[in-house]
Amino acid sequence: MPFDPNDIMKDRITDIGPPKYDKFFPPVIKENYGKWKYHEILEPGVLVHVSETGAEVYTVRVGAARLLSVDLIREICDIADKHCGGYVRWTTRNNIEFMVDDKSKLQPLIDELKSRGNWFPIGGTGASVTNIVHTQGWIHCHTPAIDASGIVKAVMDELFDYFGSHKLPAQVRISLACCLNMCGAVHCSDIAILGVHRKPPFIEHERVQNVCEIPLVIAACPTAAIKPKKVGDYKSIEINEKRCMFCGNCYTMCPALPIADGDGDGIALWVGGKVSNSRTAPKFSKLAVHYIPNEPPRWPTTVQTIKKILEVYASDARRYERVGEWIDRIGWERFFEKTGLEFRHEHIDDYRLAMTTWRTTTQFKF
Amino acid sequence: MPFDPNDIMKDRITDIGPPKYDKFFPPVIKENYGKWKYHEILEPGVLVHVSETGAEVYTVRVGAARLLSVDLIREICDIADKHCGGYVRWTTRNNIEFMVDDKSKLQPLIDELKSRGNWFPIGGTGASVTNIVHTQGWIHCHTPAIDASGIVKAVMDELFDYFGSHKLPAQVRISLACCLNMCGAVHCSDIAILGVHRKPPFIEHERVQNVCEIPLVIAACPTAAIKPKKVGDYKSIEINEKRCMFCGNCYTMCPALPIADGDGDGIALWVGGKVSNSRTAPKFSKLAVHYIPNEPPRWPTTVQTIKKILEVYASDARRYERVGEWIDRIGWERFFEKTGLEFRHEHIDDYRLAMTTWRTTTQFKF
Amino acid sequence: MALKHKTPMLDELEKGPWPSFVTDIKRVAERKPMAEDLLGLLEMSYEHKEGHWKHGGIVGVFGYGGGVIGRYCDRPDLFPNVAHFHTMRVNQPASKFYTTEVLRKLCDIWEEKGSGLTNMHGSTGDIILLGTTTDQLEPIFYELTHDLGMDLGGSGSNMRTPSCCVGKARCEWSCIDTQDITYDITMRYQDELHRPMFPYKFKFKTSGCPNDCVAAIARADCSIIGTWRDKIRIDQEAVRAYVGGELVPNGGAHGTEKRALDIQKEVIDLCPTKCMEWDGKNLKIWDEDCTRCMHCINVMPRALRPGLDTGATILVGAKAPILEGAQLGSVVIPFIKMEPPYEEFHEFVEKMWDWWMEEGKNRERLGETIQRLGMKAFLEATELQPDPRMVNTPRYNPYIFYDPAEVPGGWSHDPKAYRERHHA
Amino acid sequence: MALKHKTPMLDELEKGPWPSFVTDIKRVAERKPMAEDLLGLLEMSYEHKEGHWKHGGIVGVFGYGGGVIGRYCDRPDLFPNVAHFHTMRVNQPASKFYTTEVLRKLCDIWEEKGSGLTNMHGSTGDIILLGTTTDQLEPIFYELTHDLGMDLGGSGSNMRTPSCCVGKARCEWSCIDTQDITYDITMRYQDELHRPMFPYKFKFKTSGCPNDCVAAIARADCSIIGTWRDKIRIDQEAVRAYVGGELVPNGGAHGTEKRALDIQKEVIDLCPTKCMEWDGKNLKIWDEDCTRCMHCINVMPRALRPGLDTGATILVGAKAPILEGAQLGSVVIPFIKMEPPYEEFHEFVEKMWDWWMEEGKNRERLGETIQRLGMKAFLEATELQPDPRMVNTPRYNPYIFYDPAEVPGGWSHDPKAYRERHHA
Ligand code: SRM
Ligand code: SRM
Ligand code: SRM
Ligand code: SRM
Ligand code: SF4
Ligand code: SF4
Ligand code: SF4
Ligand code: SF4
Ligand code: SF4
Ligand code: SF4
Ligand code: SF4
Ligand code: SF4
Repeated sequence: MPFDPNDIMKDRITDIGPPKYDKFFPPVIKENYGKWKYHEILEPGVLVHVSETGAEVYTVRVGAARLLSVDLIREICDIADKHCGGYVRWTTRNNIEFMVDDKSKLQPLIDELKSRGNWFPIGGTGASVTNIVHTQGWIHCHTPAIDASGIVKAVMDELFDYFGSHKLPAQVRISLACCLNMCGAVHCSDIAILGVHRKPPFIEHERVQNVCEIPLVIAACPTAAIKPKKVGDYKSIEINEKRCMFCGNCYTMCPALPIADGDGDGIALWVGGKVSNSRTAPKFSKLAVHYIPNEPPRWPTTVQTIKKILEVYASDARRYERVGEWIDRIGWERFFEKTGLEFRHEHIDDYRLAMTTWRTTTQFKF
Repeated sequence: MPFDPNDIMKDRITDIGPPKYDKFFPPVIKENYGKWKYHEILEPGVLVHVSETGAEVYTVRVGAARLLSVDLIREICDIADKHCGGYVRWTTRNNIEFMVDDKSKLQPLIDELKSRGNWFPIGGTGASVTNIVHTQGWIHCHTPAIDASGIVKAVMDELFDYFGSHKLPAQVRISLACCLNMCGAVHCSDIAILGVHRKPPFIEHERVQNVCEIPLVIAACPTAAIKPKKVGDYKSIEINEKRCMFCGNCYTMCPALPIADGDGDGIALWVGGKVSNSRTAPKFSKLAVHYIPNEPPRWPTTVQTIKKILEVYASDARRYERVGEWIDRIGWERFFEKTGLEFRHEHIDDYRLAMTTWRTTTQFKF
Repeated sequence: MALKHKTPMLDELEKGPWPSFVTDIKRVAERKPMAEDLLGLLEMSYEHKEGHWKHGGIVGVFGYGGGVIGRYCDRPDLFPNVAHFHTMRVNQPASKFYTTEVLRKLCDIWEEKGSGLTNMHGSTGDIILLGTTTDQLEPIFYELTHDLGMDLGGSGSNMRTPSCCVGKARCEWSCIDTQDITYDITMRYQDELHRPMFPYKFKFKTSGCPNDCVAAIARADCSIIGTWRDKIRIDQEAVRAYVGGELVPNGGAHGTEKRALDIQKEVIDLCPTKCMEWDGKNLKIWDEDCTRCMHCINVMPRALRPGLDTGATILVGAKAPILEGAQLGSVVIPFIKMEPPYEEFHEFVEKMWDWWMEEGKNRERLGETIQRLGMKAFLEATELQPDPRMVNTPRYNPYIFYDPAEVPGGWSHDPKAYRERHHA
Repeated sequence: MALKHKTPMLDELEKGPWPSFVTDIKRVAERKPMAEDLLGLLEMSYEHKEGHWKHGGIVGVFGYGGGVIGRYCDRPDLFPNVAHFHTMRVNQPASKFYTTEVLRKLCDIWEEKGSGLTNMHGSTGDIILLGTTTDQLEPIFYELTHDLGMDLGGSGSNMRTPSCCVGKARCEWSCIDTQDITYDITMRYQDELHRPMFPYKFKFKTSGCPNDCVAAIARADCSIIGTWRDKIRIDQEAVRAYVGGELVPNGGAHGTEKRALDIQKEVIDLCPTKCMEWDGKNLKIWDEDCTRCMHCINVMPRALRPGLDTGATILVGAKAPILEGAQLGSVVIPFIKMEPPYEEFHEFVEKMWDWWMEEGKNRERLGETIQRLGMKAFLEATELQPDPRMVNTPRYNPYIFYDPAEVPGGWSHDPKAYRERHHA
């Protein structure tokens, strides 16, 4: 029965949740669920997993812009129908995985993928730069300081070589978030690209009382910079600009406090975070570059700075050493020296836990 | 000219500072200042330092109660006159050092020291338990939760064997402070004994306004537990007892807020701090035992608990490993298991930097 | 067909080897004005270096408090087709396997009723249908539920769409059924997912092992991470094969050529607890010292495997920086058997939520409530015992809130007796 | 002679091998009623498990704001001889060498005018004369200055008595003249020492090398710690002698018997930066990676020595927990040549104090002022350049206070132009 706009409650189905996962498992996955014994990466982007039953599944991982049109999804379906029995999956970092259950099906799949222009780059496994986790940017959100998809495209173009190879000392996970809300969860990435504002919001006093809940706005400020204030006849707020660190959280609560500014906004780069518990504990990413201007359409300074960091790391780190582990070994003094990045006041923490980041030992390198 | 009580300004000398250090250097020290080449501990408590000039200085270190009578100091002078050319020094941990400039003078000095009962125990060098840095306790201060000298005596009696030997994996520095002010700087000790109160102060409302500056009292509270309050006719304060963590800082500012309580007060033990930059960075001491009652005159539970910790450490740690380095290697879960100490809510930090102490990795031992 | 808006800057993003979202949007733009105006609006954002979206209003489907992000453009005068451009979050199947059948149906719906553009997937894990108008929300929802058996995901102050790693479906290391746990949570807490009643958002993420391929520890209010508490399984033969150069180390992650593994340097020395020894023939692991970091297993997947007594470590409180700063998850349950029907876990979750709903302030993430009220309050509310595995170090400040119940006389003094002993 | 008060509990502390302060006090008590009453009062404290001292009033010597801690007992009815029991802090000579002559004179003064009891030394470093009455303060001060050439130390909100390790006087590792630096600070800042004018106390401590034998890094608002910036001096012959068992490792600190040093395990593996290599014959140190932790030098004192280009690292802000929690010192000057006349250092100190006196709140230690106002403010006030050696890690929160001077247009927006671009 089709939808009836005049009676939306008719036949209404709610709270059914997602389809059960195994409905979409290819047979080889279903049959070998929990029985996998080991895996091997046969070449960058191509994995085999071997089951205790002897079964094998071959996976080809391909990079994708996370923003996909229905046309591209249909193209993916065409490939999956032709080679993979009509199944496909996405990874947690927005790559696409095509799987086949027999080695003989592998090369035809790869050939097919390669035949389709540059839509389906193969890679993202092992010690590579895999896909960049990112957010909406100027495509959809209201608080971004930067675009997301465009920067990701520019960076991946430049690092393309590292996507389809295993030449790095370890995995390098790059993420992007277009504002301090960090939807890209960039706070624990090997390299993080973060959109930053640098001007306190301006206040549209005549709008505040109509479009905002003043107490919520005040509560939203992490540094308690906002106070209520009467301006003329308007109930409004004032901002202690010295306390503002440009997070935009007040703007999220109140559209009458615009914070974006084409010339003020830009990018901060962070390095050395990780998530896995492998060898060392998960770590936050730390500030590497406090500010780079927005340079659409291809953000050359950002791209080149990331490349520089990546290449210094690649040439200096030991095998298995994630970016943060490498820096922990050589020390931040050497990181800044080797990358040629400037160490500035902005690098020294001055927020709540600042004192836990200061160097409280005479151990350092000259 | 003698002091004239009726004219204190007569011949007054002020701001002369201490005597210049080298006035008191024995000749061998003066002559070899800055020329020392190496040292060796000949036996526990006995050191030789050898100069580039070939000169040698032999040092005998002896333990002392830090509280010394003039009689004992005069006895020290007698020994120094007889053996050391009239010179003596104290160490940064309140041990006494007798020095001679020739090996032939060493044994007579040692014999002399040994001949004087147990006043001059030789030791405190190398991988030992050296003297306990401590504070006033009930001898002089107004805020203590515990005595100082008595506990130190009881602990050193029990650990005496470790003072005059090198059987530990590394130096073990024990310190004591009788209240949270931590004059004994116990916050970075291998083992710290800390006097703690456990009741919020009571308020003598009728005295507060006479003997205290209320704004200073309010500002003194680290957890902002104190507010001004009118009680009857008195300007006084009130304490949010749920926020009080018994630091006694308000009592320091205001005698009308007594905090001491014979049954409530007692000892907390802390472990794993260090100061040196050797191998690992300086570290704070961490809570091992949240509370042990005051048990004068010999504090047996405290003494035995310290001994237990020390002996587990001694048997389990590797050479050079300070207590904190040992725990870092084995993990806190093992520390509590091996020592049999109970892990409780009090061990989990809940003050300002609490979140930096929580375990944010899946790495731990079962 | 030429597009309506000139996009000289965006055109630059059609160059280069990585797939171009611009080229992709352009092909849809040829037939869909919404995509066409999106390109124009985006080009203007590139010129201004400022985004052009306003705050979303409250839009959604009837009876749900989340799942749709309302969005309006701030220049409808220039780009009328994206005047409304709401996204719908569709709850993905756990670990994101699909049949082409369901994907094609989804494309058809979205071709007809939306922009034709998606995100596969959003950072939380949902399928993001990017851009439609208010009047399409109900029809799309109807078709999703009726034709695809799919439902919306979370947004707002509710439980967000849980997600997980590929787990046992295609990974040999998974210690728990990540998909099943995710499905169980999602289904059991449908009400919490669709009807915001929490102080703020709440996220679950589940990884099968400490490699944490879904980054749970960094971005889930409750992270479920598989682990084991017995011994690493060792195939000594295979260890020797790695050392002998017969097997490719790290499953080929560092190059697929065979080479002899320098087991001392590459494994033993990097073991964080130094609990391994290699005598040239056999590998010994002191499992009681192992912290299950996975490194040795990662490097020698054919020789080492996680133990068999498997379960999960539960951590809570991870989040992004707003307000109090970013947090990683903190261990609160070192080990729990995660087996259906997951009762113990449900009880924990419900106690946790009850406490947070009671105590949490508006827009305060669980981790922040714990920061504010202390771990003790959390553990007591969830009836968990303190354990040294919950901390990296015990406290180092002496600011202990002693429990009055343990103090003789509680918090009260006897002022009179005190002043008899101590004259003022 | 029997003493006035029974002290059954204290008597227990006369037993055991460690020198007994009770026995020591008792012998003075036989002739000095002050000491006798002190014992009685202490016994009462042992019974009550509570101290019996009241807050001190403002007592001192004329013209000085510190150096004396006033103290009154709360039971003068029972112990009249300790009704007043003030301590005087006497500034010790740097590193605490004495002639018996000066000590005997001190004892004579204190026998006559005080309790006859001392602390050698107080935690800050002073000679503590324990207990006298108000009327004796001036006469004692007169004799100290006239007969002994000694002066009072600090107390209250002033510079506290600086102290240092034994340094070059008897240690081969000292990279700086610890005594001379301490003496210089003490003499130059006599006014600051005697006349409280700071927000709170301020401590200097100086150690000759990173072993930090005066615990400067833990308890000095300004810690001066010797270091070097060239290479560790190596005597390869002696290294071999350690390995060969001809020299006792660690100067005998772990046992004085000769034994072969396991250089790999005991030195190389414990080097925090792993910058050493031993090829069986020669020890190689990559000094550019060395963080001068001292461990290798400690273990092989006859083979390794600090470099020759010596100076100090300056750290600030260490303190005990009250109010904001304990702090360790933080590096603010990685390297400074500490040579007379120490001008560069004086300039730094004075800029630091000016800033702290201007900005610090009452009872706020320097470290807390820096915490509150940020390291940037401190570095700017002291004209120091930010350096990665000042941090363990750069910030990990994105809460950056950008400098408006670097932002085009500073902090101001053009609201009108904004609303032309973005309609509300
Ligand atoms: C497919 C995917 C899971 C999924 O459900 O989609 C996955 C799959 C595998 N991961 Fe992962 N990981 C995946 C995201 C992650 C993430 C999450 C992330 O990056 O956001 C992490 C945490 C990253 C971090 O620490 O910041 C992650 C940390 C690991 C590690 C630990 C690496 C380390 O040393 O720190 C391993 C072990 C290894 O590679 O040796 C691992 C190993 C593996 C193995 C070998 C597991 C197996 O036996 O099958 C899989 C293939 C690895 C490869 O690609 O080289 N996987 N893996 C994810 C692929 C993302 C992508 O498209 O690139
Ligand atoms: C005499 C004294 C300096 C003074 O000015 O008075 C001193 C003297 C020496 N220290 Fe020290 N240290 C002295 C307090 C300290 C302190 C401060 C403290 O404990 O409050 C420390 C920091 C302790 C800490 O980290 O908590 C200290 C940490 C060291 C270290 C580093 C030990 C480590 O591995 O962590 C060494 C090196 C070693 O022993 O190998 C050291 C080495 C030395 C040497 C070998 C230096 C030398 O070449 O002469 C001296 C004899 C050591 C011995 O006794 O075994 N000295 N030494 C202090 C004796 C105190 C006492 O009476 O027991
Ligand atoms: C769509 C998505 C980004 C994306 O492109 O993938 C997203 C988009 C938004 N996020 Fe997010 N967040 C998204 C995943 C995340 C994540 C990652 C995750 O879930 O793993 C985080 C970090 C983890 C966390 O939850 O802490 C995240 C942390 C935030 C925050 C900061 C929360 C905090 O406690 O620090 C905000 C601010 C807020 O809630 O007001 C936020 C707010 C927002 C809002 C709703 C903007 C707002 O302030 O109202 C964004 C709407 C954008 C739009 O127009 O569509 N978003 N957000 C992600 C959701 C897609 C999905 O459902 O799959
Ligand atoms: C005498 C001495 C203890 C001892 O027995 O050795 C001492 C005794 C007192 N200290 Fe202290 N402090 C003494 C060294 C210290 C040290 C150690 C050091 O200087 O190296 C510290 C820790 C380091 C530091 O400064 O942070 C120390 C940290 C405190 C504090 C907490 C300060 C803080 O910022 O956390 C207080 C509380 C206060 O200032 O109100 C304090 C306060 C006090 C007062 C004045 C009590 C008070 O609150 O008014 C004590 C007077 C006791 C008395 O009746 O004589 N005392 N005090 C030490 C001074 C002797 C000397 O001059 O040589
Ligand atoms: S990171 Fe900020 S701007 Fe980007 S999608 Fe999330 S909330 Fe929006
Ligand atoms: S931008 Fe952030 S810091 Fe600035 S006023 Fe708004 S909420 Fe506060
Ligand atoms: S630690 Fe506390 S009680 Fe002890 S001397 Fe210092 S201030 Fe007094
Ligand atoms: S004892 Fe400390 S925490 Fe308690 S009220 Fe007094 S100052 Fe505040
Ligand atoms: S988290 Fe562990 S179980 Fe899950 S995919 Fe990654 S490696 Fe496999
Ligand atoms: S899992 Fe990690 S801790 Fe355990 S043995 Fe392997 S490398 Fe060591
Ligand atoms: S700090 Fe260094 S220089 Fe000073 S006594 Fe200790 S070891 Fe010697
Ligand atoms: S001083 Fe420390 S860091 Fe330097 S070489 Fe020696 S052990 Fe290594």
